[in-house]
Amino acid sequence: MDKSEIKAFIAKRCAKELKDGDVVNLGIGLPTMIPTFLPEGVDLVIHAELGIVGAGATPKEGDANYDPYHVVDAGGNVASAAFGGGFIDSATNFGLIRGGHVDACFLGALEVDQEGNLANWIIPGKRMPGMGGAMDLCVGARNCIVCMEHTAKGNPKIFEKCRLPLTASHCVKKIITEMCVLEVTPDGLLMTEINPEFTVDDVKAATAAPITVAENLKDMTK
Amino acid sequence: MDKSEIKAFIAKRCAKELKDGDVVNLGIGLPTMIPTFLPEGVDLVIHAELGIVGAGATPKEGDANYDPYHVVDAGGNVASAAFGGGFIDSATNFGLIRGGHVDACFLGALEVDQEGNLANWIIPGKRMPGMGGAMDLCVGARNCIVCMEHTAKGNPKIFEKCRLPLTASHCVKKIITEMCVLEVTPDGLLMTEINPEFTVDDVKAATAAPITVAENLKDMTK
Amino acid sequence: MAKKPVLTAEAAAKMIPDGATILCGGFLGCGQAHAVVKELVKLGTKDLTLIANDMGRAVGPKGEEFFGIAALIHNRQVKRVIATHVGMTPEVGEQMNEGTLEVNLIPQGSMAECVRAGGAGLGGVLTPVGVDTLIEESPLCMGKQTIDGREYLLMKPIHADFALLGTYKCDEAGNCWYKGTMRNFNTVMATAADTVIAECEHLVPVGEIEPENIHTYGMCVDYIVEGEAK
Amino acid sequence: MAKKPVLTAEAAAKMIPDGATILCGGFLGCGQAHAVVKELVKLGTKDLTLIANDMGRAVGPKGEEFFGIAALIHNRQVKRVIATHVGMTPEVGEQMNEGTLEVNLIPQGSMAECVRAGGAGLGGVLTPVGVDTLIEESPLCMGKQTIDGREYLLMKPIHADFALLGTYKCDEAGNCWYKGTMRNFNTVMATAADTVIAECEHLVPVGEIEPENIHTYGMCVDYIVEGEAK
Repeated sequence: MDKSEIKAFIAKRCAKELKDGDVVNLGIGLPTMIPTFLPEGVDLVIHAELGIVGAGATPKEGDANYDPYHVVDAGGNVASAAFGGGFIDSATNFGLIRGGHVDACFLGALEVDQEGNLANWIIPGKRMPGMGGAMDLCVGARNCIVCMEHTAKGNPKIFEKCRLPLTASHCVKKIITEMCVLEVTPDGLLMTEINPEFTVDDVKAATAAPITVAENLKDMTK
Repeated sequence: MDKSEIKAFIAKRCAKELKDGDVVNLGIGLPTMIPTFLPEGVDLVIHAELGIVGAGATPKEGDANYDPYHVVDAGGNVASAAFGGGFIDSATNFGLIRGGHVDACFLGALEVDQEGNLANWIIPGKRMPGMGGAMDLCVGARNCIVCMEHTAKGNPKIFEKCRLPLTASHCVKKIITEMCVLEVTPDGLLMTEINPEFTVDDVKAATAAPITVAENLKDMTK
Repeated sequence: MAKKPVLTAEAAAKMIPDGATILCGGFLGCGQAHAVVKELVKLGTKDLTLIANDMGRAVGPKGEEFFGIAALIHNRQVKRVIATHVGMTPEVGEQMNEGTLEVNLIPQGSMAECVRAGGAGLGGVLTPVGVDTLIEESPLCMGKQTIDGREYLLMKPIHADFALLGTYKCDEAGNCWYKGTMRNFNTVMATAADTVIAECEHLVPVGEIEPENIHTYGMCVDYIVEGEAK
Repeated sequence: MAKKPVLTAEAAAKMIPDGATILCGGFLGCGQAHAVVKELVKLGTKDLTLIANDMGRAVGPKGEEFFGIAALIHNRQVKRVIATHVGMTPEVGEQMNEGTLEVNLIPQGSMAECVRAGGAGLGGVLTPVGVDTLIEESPLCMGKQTIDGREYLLMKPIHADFALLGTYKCDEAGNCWYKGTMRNFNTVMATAADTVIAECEHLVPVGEIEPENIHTYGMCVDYIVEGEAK
């Protein structure tokens, strides 16, 4: 698969996790592409940390609702509330997140492991931007799904045990990459779907944790 | 003093505790008479448990804002928001109470003692209506002031130690009755003002706790 | 955003089984889901646990008999009550004394905070309110802790099977707005139940409630019922 | 209700002494008290502790230099920061590495909840967020507790000397209303400081904000400043 297609491929598979009416939080980057791939009739409530319950399309300069000083997202970009969406304060908003009112959050990882532990906010001595709302989302969302390229410059990102400081422990339910779909189970990683461009051995070679292959392994492109 | 005048006398003295802009909660009965005695220019923010920050006058049937199904007070009576007042939810409202944003609460007592303990919500085996917001108010308000008749049917209500189950411990700062004003100090009750209709001995005889008389004992009617 | 299903009060009440635990918004019946409650009375759903500031009023604002959930008490459909004040429904005390109704009283602020905690994924509430009182022995109190030299009670989060909201306006996406003092416990209760039913006096199109002025967010609401304030 | 005093941004900034701890509403500068912050920069008030979601933006929405409290960081007026994310103000990391700035990062929801607890008289916040992470070692964490079989961190309430709110409309009684995403941390911060200064873009007569639609209640506000959103 062409490098440029990988992100869209992963986002497309992520979209299958969602059903009409789901409340979702989409991390920066790849996850923001997911709504593009939703089938007709699947309408999400996009939840934004900065205080939008039901975020809408990104307004363009000149649009009536383009307001970079009053309506922005957690990246500082101009945002909007969708039809039926609302604005909310941070305490109430994160109460909803922690309280399990967000059906799913999709986010990337620096490292993820077979216990569902996730590290994606700090590289000691290097990057320390802060966790923002990531820890709350990983712990609070009913479904925490990691979506990322399977490896980083050829090195594994999926481990037996994360080495970097965690964002949250035992939170990830599913890992979706360009190679496969892995479910985190009490017995470790279970591969339920695979991209037919790869073999099971390809996946195993790119993963630094044992993988059990589901009896009924499916084609993730279908 | 005529029995019928006692409540107004106490309420009038209570009014002297307040200054312009104070946020106050007034218990049922006697405390609700306090605003009547405020001097010109002293404007309070009346805080109501049911969800009014800045309650206004009680509307009469026929008034535009008479709305017994949508705007009521904690007694179930028709209420209103004052000019500049607002409506609030219970969690935020009691956050403000517990957080020390209410300057004073005035309430009656079944019993109060020299440590500032207050009992006013239950008589075991007899009355158990519930504490409503009283416990929160006693603990949270910056100044918890008991205003009541000094005795009940001739029996003391002010003790060394409350016998009834407490509403809150160490909360009462001042006791205002028709006989005197008592401050709760670390050394017990200090009488700072007296009603000249009574002698110090009258007060002591009506009180089941030791009273220290302030060197500079004042006339509470002045 | 998707529209929320609109049910009749009867259909909504039928979803609630015997033995259910229900968060009932409202304060002396103001901001209560009166239409759904009336249907529950008709259905005779029993062994309910009601969590509410109070149990409504034995006599309503205009002389009505059994205003709000007071009717459920009168009809003996309730086995347990968690409330802050039951002085305006004497039958609660009577049934308690008979031993047919369990009554747990907690402070108003603690109830609001415990329900909020139940909806917000917190482990408990550390409040100074109730220290040195009978609340220390409440089944809702998990113990006492000293923090920075001050004592606090650790109160249990409250979560229920159902929440019945009494709202003024509700739009088709489930966003709610409360008039006057209707809001009270409704906003926190909307977050702390498996199934949330918002009864409204006025079902309005999306957009009529400004996005900044939503009190209960549609994402918390499962079903809408067109009802009444009384 | 009494009117609240209206100050110039300069007069408000002058009330804040060196060494003050300030809750700064705003999220990447949206909903921040920009006029008061600019005056603080001019005054050079130093050794500040800033508590805010982030430290503003090195570059503003329209290319402005040092948007919001980023200017205070750049001007080296800050000795300690409590924030959730500082990725858009690289100088924070630089000054931290130099050892001239103490930085305490906590999760966004925990910050909101700790500030709320500070304003609401709670002894702490029991949150599952941060368990098994570096947050366990944060000076804002007071330990770990197991409740009903689940682990929670006990986080400290946050209270400050000043809160600077960035509001859209403020009426003369101090009631505030926030447009769009301006609300963020402002509503809880308004409850958790000794002195609360509400900067607004529009000072309006009482009544213009409906009593049901007030976001920050006037009783929490001490001073009003007419300001700007940028």
